[in-house]
Amino acid sequence: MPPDKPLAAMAGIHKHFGGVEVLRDVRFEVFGGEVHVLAGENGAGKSTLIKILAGVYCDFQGTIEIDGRRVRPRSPIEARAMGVAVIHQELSLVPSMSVADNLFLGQPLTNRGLVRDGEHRRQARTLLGQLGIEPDVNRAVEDLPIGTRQLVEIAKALRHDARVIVMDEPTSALTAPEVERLFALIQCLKAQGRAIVYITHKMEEIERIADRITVLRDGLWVGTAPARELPTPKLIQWMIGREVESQFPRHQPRPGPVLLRVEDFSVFDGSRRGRPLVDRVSLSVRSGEILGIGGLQGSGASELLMGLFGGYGRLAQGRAWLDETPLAIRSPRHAIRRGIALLTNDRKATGLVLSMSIVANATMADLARLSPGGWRRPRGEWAAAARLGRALNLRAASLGMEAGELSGGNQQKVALAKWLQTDPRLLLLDEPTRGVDVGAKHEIYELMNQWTSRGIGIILITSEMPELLAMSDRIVVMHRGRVTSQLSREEATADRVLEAAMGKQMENLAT
Amino acid sequence: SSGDKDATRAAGKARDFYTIGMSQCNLGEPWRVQMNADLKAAADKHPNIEIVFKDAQNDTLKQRAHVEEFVSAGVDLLIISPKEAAPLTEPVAKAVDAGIPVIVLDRAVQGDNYTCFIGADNKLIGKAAGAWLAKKLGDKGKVVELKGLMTSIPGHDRHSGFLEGIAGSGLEVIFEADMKWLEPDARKEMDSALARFDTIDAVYAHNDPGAHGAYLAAKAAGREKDIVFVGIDALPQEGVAYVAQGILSATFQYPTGGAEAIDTALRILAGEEVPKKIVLGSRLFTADNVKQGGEPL
Amino acid sequence: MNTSERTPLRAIATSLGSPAGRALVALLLVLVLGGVVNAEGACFKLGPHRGMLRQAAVCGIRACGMTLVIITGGIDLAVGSVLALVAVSFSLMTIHWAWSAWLAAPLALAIGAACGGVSGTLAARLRLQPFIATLAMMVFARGMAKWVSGGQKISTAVQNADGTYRYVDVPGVFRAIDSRIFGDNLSVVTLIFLACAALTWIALARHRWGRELYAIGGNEEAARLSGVPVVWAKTLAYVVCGVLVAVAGICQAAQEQQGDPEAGMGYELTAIAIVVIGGTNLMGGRGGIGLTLIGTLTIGYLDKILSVNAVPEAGRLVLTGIIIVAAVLTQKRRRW
Amino acid sequence: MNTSERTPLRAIATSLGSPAGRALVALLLVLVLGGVVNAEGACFKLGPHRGMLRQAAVCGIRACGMTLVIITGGIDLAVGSVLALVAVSFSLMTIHWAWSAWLAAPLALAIGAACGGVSGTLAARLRLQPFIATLAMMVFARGMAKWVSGGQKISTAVQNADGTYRYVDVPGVFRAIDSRIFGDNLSVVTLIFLACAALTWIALARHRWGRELYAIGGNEEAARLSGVPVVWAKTLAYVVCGVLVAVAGICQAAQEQQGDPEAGMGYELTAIAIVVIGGTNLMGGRGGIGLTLIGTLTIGYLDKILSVNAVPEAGRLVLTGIIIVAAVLTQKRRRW
Ligand SMILES: Nc1ncnc2c1ncn2[C@@H]1O[C@H](COP(=O)(O)OP(=O)(O)OP(=O)(O)O)[C@@H](O)[C@H]1O
Ligand SMILES: Nc1ncnc2c1ncn2[C@@H]1O[C@H](COP(=O)(O)OP(=O)(O)OP(=O)(O)O)[C@@H](O)[C@H]1O
Ligand SMILES: [Mg+2]
Ligand SMILES: [Mg+2]
Repeated sequence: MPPDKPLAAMAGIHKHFGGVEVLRDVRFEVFGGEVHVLAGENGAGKSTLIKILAGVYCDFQGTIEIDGRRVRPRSPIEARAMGVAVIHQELSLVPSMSVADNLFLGQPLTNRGLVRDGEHRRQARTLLGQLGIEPDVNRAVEDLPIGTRQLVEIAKALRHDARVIVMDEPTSALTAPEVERLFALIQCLKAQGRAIVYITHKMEEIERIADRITVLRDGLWVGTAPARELPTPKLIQWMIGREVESQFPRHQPRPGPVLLRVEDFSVFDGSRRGRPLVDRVSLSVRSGEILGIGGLQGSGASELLMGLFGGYGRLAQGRAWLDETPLAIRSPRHAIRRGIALLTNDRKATGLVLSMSIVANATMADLARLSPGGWRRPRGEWAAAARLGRALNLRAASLGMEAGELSGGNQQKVALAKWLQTDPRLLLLDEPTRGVDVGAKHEIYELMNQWTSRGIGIILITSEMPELLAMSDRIVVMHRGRVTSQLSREEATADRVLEAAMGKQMENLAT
Repeated sequence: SSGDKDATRAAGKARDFYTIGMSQCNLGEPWRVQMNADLKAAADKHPNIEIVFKDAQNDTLKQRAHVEEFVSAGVDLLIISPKEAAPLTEPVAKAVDAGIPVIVLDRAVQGDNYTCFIGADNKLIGKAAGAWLAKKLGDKGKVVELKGLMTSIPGHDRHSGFLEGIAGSGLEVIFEADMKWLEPDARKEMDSALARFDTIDAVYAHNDPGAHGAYLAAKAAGREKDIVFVGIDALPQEGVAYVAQGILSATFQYPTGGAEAIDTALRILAGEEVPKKIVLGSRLFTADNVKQGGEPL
Repeated sequence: MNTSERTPLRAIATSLGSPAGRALVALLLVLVLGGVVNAEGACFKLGPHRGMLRQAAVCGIRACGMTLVIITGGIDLAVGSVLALVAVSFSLMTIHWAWSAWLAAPLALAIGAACGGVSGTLAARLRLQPFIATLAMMVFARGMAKWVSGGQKISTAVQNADGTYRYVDVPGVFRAIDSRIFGDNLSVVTLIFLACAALTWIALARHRWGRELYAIGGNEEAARLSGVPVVWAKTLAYVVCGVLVAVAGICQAAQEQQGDPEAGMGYELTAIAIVVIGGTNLMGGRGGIGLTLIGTLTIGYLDKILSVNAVPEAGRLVLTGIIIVAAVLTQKRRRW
Repeated sequence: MNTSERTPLRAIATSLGSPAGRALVALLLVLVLGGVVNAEGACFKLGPHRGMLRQAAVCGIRACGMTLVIITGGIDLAVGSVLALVAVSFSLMTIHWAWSAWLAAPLALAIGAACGGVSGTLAARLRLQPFIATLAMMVFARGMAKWVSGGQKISTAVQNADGTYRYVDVPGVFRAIDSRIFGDNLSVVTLIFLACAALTWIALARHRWGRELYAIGGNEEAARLSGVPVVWAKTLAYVVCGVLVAVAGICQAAQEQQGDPEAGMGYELTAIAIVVIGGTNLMGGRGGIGLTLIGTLTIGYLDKILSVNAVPEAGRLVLTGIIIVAAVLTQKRRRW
């Protein structure tokens, strides 16, 4: 049972960006020895609240108490000195620097100003060992897979021996075993009497580790309750203000003829040495069908989609047919012309041009058709974007807004809109719901249903097991670039998928 | 205060106060800074003239604009040291047509629609330098020529004049390089020449900073005593100083014509006839005559 | 500046709030400066404004080209020396070889396009950093200009085989470009500038290619994955920049009545300054020709004011530095 | 270059593979060029190498400062004109006012630091784009240099009140800096360069501040969230760059025995070229002093080879452009 005095307490927090109030009279307190989940839709203000606690934003109204003392952290360093450490949602790592340097960034161990690199490396190995990984600490972070990066980010926060540890969507890029290790660690930290603030959009995580839950909606405090008093349906209602009948509304599929057939498809890495990232994969998708691809980090699933889409140019090799006509794709341009669309797994880095308007983003992949003879028709573009916006239930003040000003879920919808505008035959979806709140997730699932009912074929990559199992009509599991298993909807269970994802070759490549 | 100005202007028309506009093409070169200084010094001796300076920063179009600005501001006389002949011919002609006498300094404009041209002859100076060097070296020797920008007329003339000057003698140019009028570049090029050739008898640089840079390079190599350094321009704080300090053996003055220009201007404003072209004489400075202020060529 | 002026300025700044509004504030600041320090009431005569427009025109043409490149997130340091190369070649063709302008002008534009094409290929296809690719082109084109011209200015004084000079007439095209129309009030170069600006504006704001440039500047990878022909669109930006610089080179040759291989030194920095003062971001993805027009006027007036008041060299440089900072500060996008 | 040479080059490139390895390949290419085109066997004499080292030294000092700034993702266009300002001020103090070097040198360094501090504040605290902030400083410092010097070179010819000149001695500190030691084989400026390089190397590679600079260049927001004092560290980079440029300015004044307000034109581009040819990335976050040393040698030798062979200006520029591209291409990190 948590002690009666909170370790950290925030009250009457108001915060505005320019003219927009994003937090209004929000209160929040966390006790030692508890995991306090902060939940809410995209853009509800969770990250903002946490950044105030972490000293990133210092112009706000309201009070913060840590250990009963009134404080006002004015910089990340000050907050850390007060015992608050944050695992940021946007990873606060420097890609070009080594793992060890990143772990000690901001507070290196020094000897008269000179950095003690040997000591850094030693301590870095220990810290990462606790999380169960042993990467080369001299390697640049950019050379690591995204999951390992997230673990490095976690280790970085743990280094400070803080009493309040804030984790803002720490598992968005982690694989199941890594999540398990993180949860074990959280239990351990909890036992030491530390307070954990945990932000996530994944319901099953909330169910597993939450002790108490605070919900924000539109910058307002909705309520705080012990986890057992807030079952998932009720939690969802608090978050989005209405009920969602079923979390995964996959309709009865009606698969048509084979849409895409791929044989012996490989993707090589840049040096063309070493193992191919995708190794002689064969698969097929029917129209109206959702083919799920399961796999852990480094399974090559993302590379497979990118390769099919032409993103790797000549590094991707193999035979493929779309509608029984051969497909020789050298670039995304060709792919789009053939009716293929790829929603990438990182909307900020590869999906959207954040500095352009919603209209510009939504029409970017289809400009050729929208601008006959090369001359653009702004009105036509606006109309197209408006139509898509309505179809996707996009929430934005104006279609002229820059995409960078939208919340994550709405950004994801703009990225989807871009591909719908091209009228694709085949949709390649790589983590379509990453970092998206339950409400928006549900909407995206409904959209997937609509598209398949129109005969579009979908390949879906997702790291969320429930989503994979519930939404896929068929599942292909990959391990280190090779297909290790094909499962029908009925055969698929979490255990079997996981087993195949870990590399256990299965006999039944039937179905 | 604008009333005052008008009064002054009215007085100017009454021929006891004159405003002279001076359009300088570039103040990046010390020689042109000196020209402006000479003009100012000469003008300061006459309380009834005021001189307004504009600097075109080596930009022909700017200089054109400056001439137009002076015309529309209604100066009494215009002095221009043009960057280029061709493009400034027309603005100068327009000024003359507007009734403003124009003195062209140093570089000419085309045609004859100006009042007076004052300048020196680079080719003659280059020739004199060549001849002097041939005599000094006894008609044989190896010469390094450090050229200014060959795009510019002075650089060109100083080069061709020099070749004329040494024609027929046994002097041989063994190394020539563009040092772009800049001292650091001159030192760099001289370094290279020194590295390549074990015998260098003389350095002829198109300006004094170039000769000075060459001297410093030779000094660093311990070979400055074996080499005769000759420069051009003879500004008091540069070439003349170097000769006085024993760095250069000789420098040939390239006169700025500042004093002459003011002199001529006063005569024009007083209604006197002036010659269409005044060629300024040059002076030679050597260790022997530098105390006496050099001797005319 | 007194308080009565500041309030409307503020009002404009707030009401417009957009990048264009902020750029206009900077222009206004400069104009107010011109009204205050105002030798012989020059500000209220027509001449200085007319002159400013003519001088700013050639800068403006270059700045339009630079805008295209900067929007892709690149930079073109070669504008000055490509201008010199084009000016020299064009003068050579029209003055020395007496070719018709109808032949010489397209060839001159082709030279500009070729230089831009090389820079663009290096930057877009071979993925060199634009700064270094165009730095190399800057040095290279300057060398070519000197080589083509033999290190001499190409003017109406043509050297004969025997070393003597003969003087030829200024070609008609030079006179035509350097003339004025509408009762001597509008220079032809100003018209050419406006035409160039209009064309680039249309390309940027109304053509697919313009949208592609913004996308590339904003997020090149996202653009590529959305089917934007990144290499091609980016290379074309450098090519068009080269062509615009060639137009500027022809205008400059016409105004100077000669081709000077030393022309255009430092023009790259002026062009960039104009684009940035207008409010286009050097990071790419934002900005436009409208802003560059405002920037052209700001820098043009600043120059003119300093020159009309005969501010000496040192003071002029010091003031220019200060005013650039002031102008950029006024139009900084507020964070919080 | 024949095939027998190419194989070992390849081997080196592959075996080293690192940025330093790639930078060395570029240097080697230039050296091979020097061995091939080699007027009177100059390549095998000591003189050119010694001369190269001396000339490259002053460039190198500036490039070290530039490296710091570029690693933070910035750029410093003001190095040339700050150098001129320092050279002029230092000459004024030591030659005209005959102050002791122990007083003048720290003051000169302080001037460099102040200029850097202003650029740094504009770029780091006020968040102007470094390009435009230092462009303004470039213009401003040049104006100050002209103002302080009255537009004239500050040399040993000192003007008296009556307009005549008297000649003073070259100050001892000038002679000391311009001298050579170790049997005339090593210039003092080369030593100063090596000392500056060593200090910046330690700061960058071993000191926590250096680590912070890399972090800022790599991901400024992440650095801020991790508690790096971003504004302060970044400003300091510009300040130290200013100090190094001041050192270069003192060296240059000593070598020229005068302070020239026109000195340093175009030095910013050379300094950037050196840093980039070494392999440091203009995007920031990567690179180092070691690479800059190699780049200094590459550019230094290139210059020297062209000069020893008395290549005419035009050819020199054309070749420099081509070789810069070749050098940068050899060391491009292979994508796919
Ligand atoms: N830098 C910013 N500039 C302007 N507005 C901002 C900024 N950061 C946040 N906001 C505003 O704050 C609101 C809350 O954002 P916040 O990042 O806290 O949401 P969140 O709850 O963390 O969402 P998510 O679940 O998607 O991470 C947003 O809707 C947005 O309007
Ligand atoms: N420049 C900006 N102006 C206005 N609002 C902004 C700006 N930048 C960010 N925001 C707001 O910040 C909020 C949070 O931004 P963020 O990038 O963290 O998205 P997010 O909703 O948290 O996405 P995700 O769930 O993927 O993390 C968004 O809702 C967006 O409205
Ligand atoms: Mg968030
Ligand atoms: Mg967020």
